[in-house]
Amino acid sequence: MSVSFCGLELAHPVINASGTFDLIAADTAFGASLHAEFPFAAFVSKTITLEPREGNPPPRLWEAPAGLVNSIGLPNKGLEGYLAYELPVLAELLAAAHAPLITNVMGSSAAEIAQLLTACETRVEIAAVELNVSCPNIETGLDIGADPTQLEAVVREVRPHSSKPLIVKLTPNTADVASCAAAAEAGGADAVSLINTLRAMALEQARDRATGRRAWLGGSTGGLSGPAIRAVALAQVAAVARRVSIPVVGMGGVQCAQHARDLLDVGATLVAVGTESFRDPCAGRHIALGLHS
Amino acid sequence: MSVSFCGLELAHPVINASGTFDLIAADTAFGASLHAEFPFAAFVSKTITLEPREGNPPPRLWEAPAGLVNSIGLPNKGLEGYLAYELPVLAELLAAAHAPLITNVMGSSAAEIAQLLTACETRVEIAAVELNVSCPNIETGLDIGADPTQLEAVVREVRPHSSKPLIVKLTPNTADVASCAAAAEAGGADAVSLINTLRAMALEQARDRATGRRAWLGGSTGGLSGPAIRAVALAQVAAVARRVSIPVVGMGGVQCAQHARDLLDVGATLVAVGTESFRDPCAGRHIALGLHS
Amino acid sequence: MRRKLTVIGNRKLGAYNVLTLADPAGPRPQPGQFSMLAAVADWGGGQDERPHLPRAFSVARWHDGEAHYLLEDVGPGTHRLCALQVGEEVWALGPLGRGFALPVAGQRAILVGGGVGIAPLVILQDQLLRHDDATVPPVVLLGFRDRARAQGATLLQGAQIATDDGAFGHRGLVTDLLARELGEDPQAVVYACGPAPMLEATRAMCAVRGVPARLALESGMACGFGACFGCVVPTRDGYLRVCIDGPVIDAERLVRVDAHAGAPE
Amino acid sequence: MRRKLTVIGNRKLGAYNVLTLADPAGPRPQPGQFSMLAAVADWGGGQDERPHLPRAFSVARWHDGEAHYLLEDVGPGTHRLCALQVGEEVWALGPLGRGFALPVAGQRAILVGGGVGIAPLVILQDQLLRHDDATVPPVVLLGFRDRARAQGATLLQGAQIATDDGAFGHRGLVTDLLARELGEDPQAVVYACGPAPMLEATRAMCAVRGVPARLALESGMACGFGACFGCVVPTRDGYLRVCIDGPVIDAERLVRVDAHAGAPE
Ligand SMILES: Cc1cc2nc3c(=O)[nH]c(=O)nc-3n(C[C@H](O)[C@H](O)[C@H](O)COP(=O)(O)OP(=O)(O)OC[C@H]3O[C@@H](n4cnc5c(N)ncnc54)[C@H](O)[C@@H]3O)c2cc1C
Ligand SMILES: Cc1cc2nc3c(=O)[nH]c(=O)nc-3n(C[C@H](O)[C@H](O)[C@H](O)COP(=O)(O)OP(=O)(O)OC[C@H]3O[C@@H](n4cnc5c(N)ncnc54)[C@H](O)[C@@H]3O)c2cc1C
Ligand SMILES: Cc1cc2nc3c(=O)[nH]c(=O)nc-3n(C[C@H](O)[C@H](O)[C@H](O)COP(=O)(O)O)c2cc1C
Ligand SMILES: Cc1cc2nc3c(=O)[nH]c(=O)nc-3n(C[C@H](O)[C@H](O)[C@H](O)COP(=O)(O)O)c2cc1C
Ligand code: FES
Ligand code: FES
Repeated sequence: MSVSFCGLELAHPVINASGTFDLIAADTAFGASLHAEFPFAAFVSKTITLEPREGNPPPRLWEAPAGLVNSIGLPNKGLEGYLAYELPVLAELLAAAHAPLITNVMGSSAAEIAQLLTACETRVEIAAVELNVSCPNIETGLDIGADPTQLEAVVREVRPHSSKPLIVKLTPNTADVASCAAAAEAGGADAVSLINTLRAMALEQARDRATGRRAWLGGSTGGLSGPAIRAVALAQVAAVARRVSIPVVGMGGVQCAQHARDLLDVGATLVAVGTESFRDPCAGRHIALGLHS
Repeated sequence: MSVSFCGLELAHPVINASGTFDLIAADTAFGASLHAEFPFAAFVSKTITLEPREGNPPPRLWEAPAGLVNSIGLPNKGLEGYLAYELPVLAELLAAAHAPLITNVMGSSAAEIAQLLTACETRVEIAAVELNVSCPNIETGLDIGADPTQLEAVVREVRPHSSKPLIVKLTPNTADVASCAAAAEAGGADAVSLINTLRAMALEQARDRATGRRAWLGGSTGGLSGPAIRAVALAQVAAVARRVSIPVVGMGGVQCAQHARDLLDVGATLVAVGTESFRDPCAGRHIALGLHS
Repeated sequence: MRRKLTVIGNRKLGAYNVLTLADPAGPRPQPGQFSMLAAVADWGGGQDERPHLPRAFSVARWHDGEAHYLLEDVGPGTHRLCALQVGEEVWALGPLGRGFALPVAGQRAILVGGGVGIAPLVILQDQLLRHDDATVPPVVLLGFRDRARAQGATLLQGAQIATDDGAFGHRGLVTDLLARELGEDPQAVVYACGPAPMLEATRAMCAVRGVPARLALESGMACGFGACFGCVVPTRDGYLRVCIDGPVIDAERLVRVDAHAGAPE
Repeated sequence: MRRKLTVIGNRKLGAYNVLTLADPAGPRPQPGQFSMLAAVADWGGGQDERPHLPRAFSVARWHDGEAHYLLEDVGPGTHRLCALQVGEEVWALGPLGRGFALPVAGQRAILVGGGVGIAPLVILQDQLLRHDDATVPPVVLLGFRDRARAQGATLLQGAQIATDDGAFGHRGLVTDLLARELGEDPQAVVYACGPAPMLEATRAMCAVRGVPARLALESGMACGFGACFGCVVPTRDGYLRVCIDGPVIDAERLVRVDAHAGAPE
């Protein structure tokens, strides 16, 4: 069951999807029982940006048919805060679990991303970096990851700033995700991960005389995750795995070992669990055990 | 409740989604009771192509969480067969229902589309034409509708060949559907409709020693529809309605009047019902009545 | 159109369930016709958030406004329907599709059923026995995987039975029994419903002997009334929709029975 | 971690349900803590194919391995939970979050509850009455929309009640009663849970009088353990996650109670 991924030796192929598991909070909530059945073979941080972000105003969640629309807005302490306060704690928690740390970063320009990678470079606690070029719930303006040419240029420009494995997390909100994956590979990515959430929205139920009906989510639009997107994820992961020769991290609606098996069978090397962890914090572990048997 | 759309006066804003209701078959199956409670204010044909198409080999259906993945492959008698055999029957059935006919066509080039429009031009039974530039379940190669520049050029080129209202049915499998809608408008479209199905796939459950696990669908990939895509549809329809000034036909996972109301409230003029008609052939009628009250 | 019906019975019959719905207003079905059924409550939310679409079931029996269905729990849809309690409600659309053309006077009908595929043969036998000029009593040949499933045979009269494991009746395939019957009377007409391999064997056997066979096919369906084009099977004249061109189809229209065109195995 | 618990009771109490789960292995919750609950079977497939995620509920009572919850049916999740039969199973994660800090010796506790928001006050009163040095008995003020909801008050002892329609007790708002109590004893400490407007009125009232108030907030949650960042409320020091930084929060940390941070109205 153990698997090697970009030079990392992992106990099994199941990790968390970025932004869907706060290890420090989970440790507070569950303590020893979390470590007794640690769910992931590697841990991916939430997206870290150069500057601190408060995130979007509430409401941030909308439950959709067999899924969830979120408009969290990437709240984080910012690069400095992350390195100073979170990284040491994460590293300590993960050492116990023998799970390497993958830090997920996002920047709105190559220069910004280069800064983020450079900062990560100096920290041994960080085993790999995941570059989020696909965040649908920030004010629009095309995602960097939505256009292959733009994506390849950015990856090529930032690549030299990191000697660590670089995973490019693609956006699913694009015409041809396989071309985007190929562009990331050409730019120098060591792996790609997908799918991120599908751009989605919801309306408040009540109709206000003055304003009519406003968007339910404080961030107006959000991203759809969970079982609802599983068949879309499988198609995108299959298309990407056929196209690139670097390893692929597949995710999207994975709830059980069978769903993980599907992604592995179409070519994924690792599988990430997101929304299902909200229903069961130990979902990752149960899935890994299920794959085992 | 009556609404005017591209010069057509409709009894209510609910129509069918192309390819999800075969009026001739429904008439055979239900006869009088269908006409007693006719579900749609206008009827959209399935996609018609220049040449006849057999469609994809079975299996063609995969039930997904709160949705359906289909890989039908646009079977149709071809332009000649449609005009000769289906159109007269449709026209007669629709006359009784006082519902105008919208013929949905698809071509792989501007020339082909022009031919289709020209043929429709001569037939008074056809009140409007819907141009499908967004069919995900034909062998890939970017959809015409996925790239704004390409789309605008095609629409501009074919526009002169039709004096009937021209509705461009956009593809949701694109980075920026609003720009595609704006391109269609710039090219001369009288309206846009969305969303079509999201590219998706499924695997057969059994693992074959020789072949491993193959795609479940005969067409390999398919398109996801139904409640699972409703929140994605709402986001895309809202983005498009904000961008263009031509009317918008909204669809995607509509099951009840509330879902239709959501689409109308973000700017749609008409709402189309697809997958829900499979669960209840009269869904369109119940939704229209629900909007009424 | 779609009717909301009340469950008035749902009894276990070996490995199967017999679901009975009160359907006073429903039209009388022809043998071989089917309905699309869905529970009104809790349809969805099962394994993988399914079922979402209604499911197709042959009418197994019909008298004075009561419709009987024979169900096998093979997945989330049938699982939910098998769990229905008396008094719960079901959405029903039907009867749908083309049923069996009856034998001409004097012609002997051989009914060949496999597993839960025996359902449409029950109502067909009912009709043939009711039929005045059915001078020749139909022959009934049924095949099952095991003893629990063989219980289904109690729904028909005078059935000869085969089981894979020999737990009941002939050890082997129902088509072994069919071969014998056809040998005795090549003038018969065959009515068959069951798993794809059984239907294909029946088709081939009848083809060589020039015996007409009417096969009740199955296929994954979304709508049941010709709307989705999802239920097609390949035939000599291209793809046909099982729901409106079938489910009963003359065997000679098929080159072979598609692997997906049979009842659950 | 998530535990599979058996329903041992689910009785109607006016407009509410009292759901009792056998939880022998579960840790003893602090008053104000909550659990994420989901039915093991048929969780999903309700209105709009929901619920999908578990739902948060305050522990209303806990003794010898039995956990009690007070539920109001306001949507698909609570609807399913209110329909649970004895013997059915529930996934439970918890106890979660930060509960109420107890009053210091001699300090008088005023419990202010609105609607189903009275739930955490039940277990709080249980604890205060058990507490040896609780020389000063807590004051209990409860507000409800109508008589059916006012039934919830029977879960607490010596409650003063207000109803919007005056059907029961004081006609008007529970905060009218609070104003009176605070007038009598500005040295009290207030514990409140209920709809956002009630919590905001309570916060404002206590702020002007300099009375400490501990508010049990609510918010739409996906996870309940800090994973999703979906349950935030604005505070003086930015957004806080209700599930791990709360649900109980000192009123002075809030400029005002967010419109989405209260119990169902
Ligand atoms: C005309 C007709 C008459 C029928 N009559 C009867 C009858 O009388 N009694 C009876 O018991 N059955 C009958 N059937 C079969 C019955 O409709 C199916 O067994 C039923 O639809 C299964 O639904 P399910 O959810 O229980 O199982 P499913 O999970 O749908 O599994 C059933 C089969 O569908 C495939 N499948 C698995 N997962 C999926 C998926 N996600 N999407 C699509 N396909 C999938 C597999 O091949 C599986 O074996 C009939 C079918 C037809 C077409
Ligand atoms: C810490 C805490 C403790 C709680 N304690 C209790 C308790 O003891 N007893 C109790 O009855 N309740 C309690 N609640 C509230 C309870 O969790 C909610 O009422 C429940 O989650 C509602 O779920 P539902 O599916 O029944 O209703 P929903 O349909 O979720 O509706 C509930 C509210 O959510 C919003 N909403 C509507 N649709 C959606 C959607 N699709 N996605 C997101 N939001 C939507 C609306 O504002 C609606 O009023 C508590 C909540 C928290 C956070
Ligand atoms: C609440 C929430 C927060 C998320 N935050 C992030 C994030 O910070 N960075 C990121 O790259 N993806 C983020 N995602 C996307 C997930 O990592 C994942 O790509 C997506 O949810 C699909 O997987 P799932 O269906 O298993 O949830 C988030 C998803 C959710 C639901
Ligand atoms: C079985 C099936 C067949 C379809 N065929 C067509 C088609 O021929 N032409 C077309 O433009 N869209 C076709 N569609 C897409 C629908 O018109 C509609 O855009 C989509 O299903 C979303 O709506 P819904 O969620 O209400 O089904 C088809 C969809 C389904 C499910
Ligand atoms: S089931 Fe839809 S066409 Fe046959
Ligand atoms: S509910 Fe997920 S962080 Fe609070």
